[in-house]
Amino acid sequence: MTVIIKDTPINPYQDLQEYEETKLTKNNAIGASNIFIGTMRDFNEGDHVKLMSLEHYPGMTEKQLNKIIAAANQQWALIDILIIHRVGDILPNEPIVLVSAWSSHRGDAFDACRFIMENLKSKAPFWKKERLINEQERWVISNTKGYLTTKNY
Amino acid sequence: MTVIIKDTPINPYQDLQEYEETKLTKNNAIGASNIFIGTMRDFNEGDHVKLMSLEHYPGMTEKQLNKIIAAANQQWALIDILIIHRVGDILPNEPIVLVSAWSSHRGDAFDACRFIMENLKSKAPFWKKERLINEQERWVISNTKGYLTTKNY
Amino acid sequence: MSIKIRYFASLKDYIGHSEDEIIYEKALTVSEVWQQATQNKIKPQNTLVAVNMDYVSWDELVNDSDEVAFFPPVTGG
Amino acid sequence: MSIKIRYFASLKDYIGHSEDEIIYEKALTVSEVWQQATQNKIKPQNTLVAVNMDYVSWDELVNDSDEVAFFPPVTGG
Repeated sequence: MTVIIKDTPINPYQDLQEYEETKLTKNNAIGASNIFIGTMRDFNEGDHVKLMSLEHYPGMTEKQLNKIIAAANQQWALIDILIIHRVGDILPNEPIVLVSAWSSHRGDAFDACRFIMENLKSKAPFWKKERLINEQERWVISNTKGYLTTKNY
Repeated sequence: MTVIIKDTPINPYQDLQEYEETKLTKNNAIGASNIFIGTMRDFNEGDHVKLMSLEHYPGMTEKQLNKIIAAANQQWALIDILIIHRVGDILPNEPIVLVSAWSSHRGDAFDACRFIMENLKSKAPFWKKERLINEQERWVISNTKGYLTTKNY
Repeated sequence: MSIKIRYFASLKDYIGHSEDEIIYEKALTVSEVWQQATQNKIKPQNTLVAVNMDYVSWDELVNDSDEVAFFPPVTGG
Repeated sequence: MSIKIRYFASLKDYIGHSEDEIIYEKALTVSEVWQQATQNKIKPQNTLVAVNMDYVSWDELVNDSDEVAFFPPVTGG
């Protein structure tokens, strides 16, 4: 179970491959992994965004993310969890966050990954400030809901 | 929207990186991607499994997977979908399936990826035969349910 | 009317071969195709059927040069 | 009793600086800490508060050398 906050670019696929090769244990029991990657879009609320600055509360961020991981571990049978979150200045197309959940079964991997993302979005102390193409700066007011579907699978 | 059935190893992270670099369009609109990787475990129903053979129905497999993708596109706002499924002989730890859904929003990416996996598991004509360490061979009878959680996020 | 029949996975083992062809005068349902092709073998529980690579029910009528496939529940992914 | 106060994001802009410290004799609630530290500034709607990096309610009592942080709704991920 690993939490990484960093101000350098996330390379999702390299970071995942490296994590699996060096840190992940119990490989033969893994039957499912679910990975979420959140990427900076170049638009928000109808405006073109050229840069985003991500502020965080060092210490509390890690504490809250570890609490979220502990809560996920209580609800699902998980082999490992990796959370990487970028801070500082970010450009469009760059990854902001990566969450991966490894499990023996797909239900647990899917559910845990989503639980972690929804809780990260509502509880982890990060704040986004956008710089628009006219150089205007503004704080993002709130995250959108990651609505849960009522549709049948 | 791409469906690949192949009898050579899936390298999830290289395959994803290559797909994003060469085939994925509308990059700046992507805000979320959700990826599922299903991997061969070395145990099933309490037995140690040393090899798995995946049979499929060429033609019908692609047709059904494309129908599932079309159904997902009707329900969610998706930018792209990639499905890769392995056939032939597979060893423990090797990926069997990869599904990736790219969208502007996380709700759509998560929901679509899961929808595709559940439908693939119940409708795409693939069949697994396991070879145990005592050389006994057996067909896998049915897939487990990828239960949907009733827990709150 | 010529109908091609295919069997997959455990059903192929059960039947003993992977393909059949039947020539028939009148229109047949999928159930009747099974009976003709397998010479009334007992149909294993949960057997699925596809005509031209789409799932159908057992009372579906089969047309000339259709491909009918019988197989057990799928277990991919 | 010495209490360290921190402000983040838009709340830091609103207050004009990122940290305060208050020394006080009696036990204070988080609400009273806000009033003392900001000299009764109006609290923006939806302001969140954490004591020692855990979320708390506004009537929580603050202890000596606690760190109290005020910030707007989080927008990470």
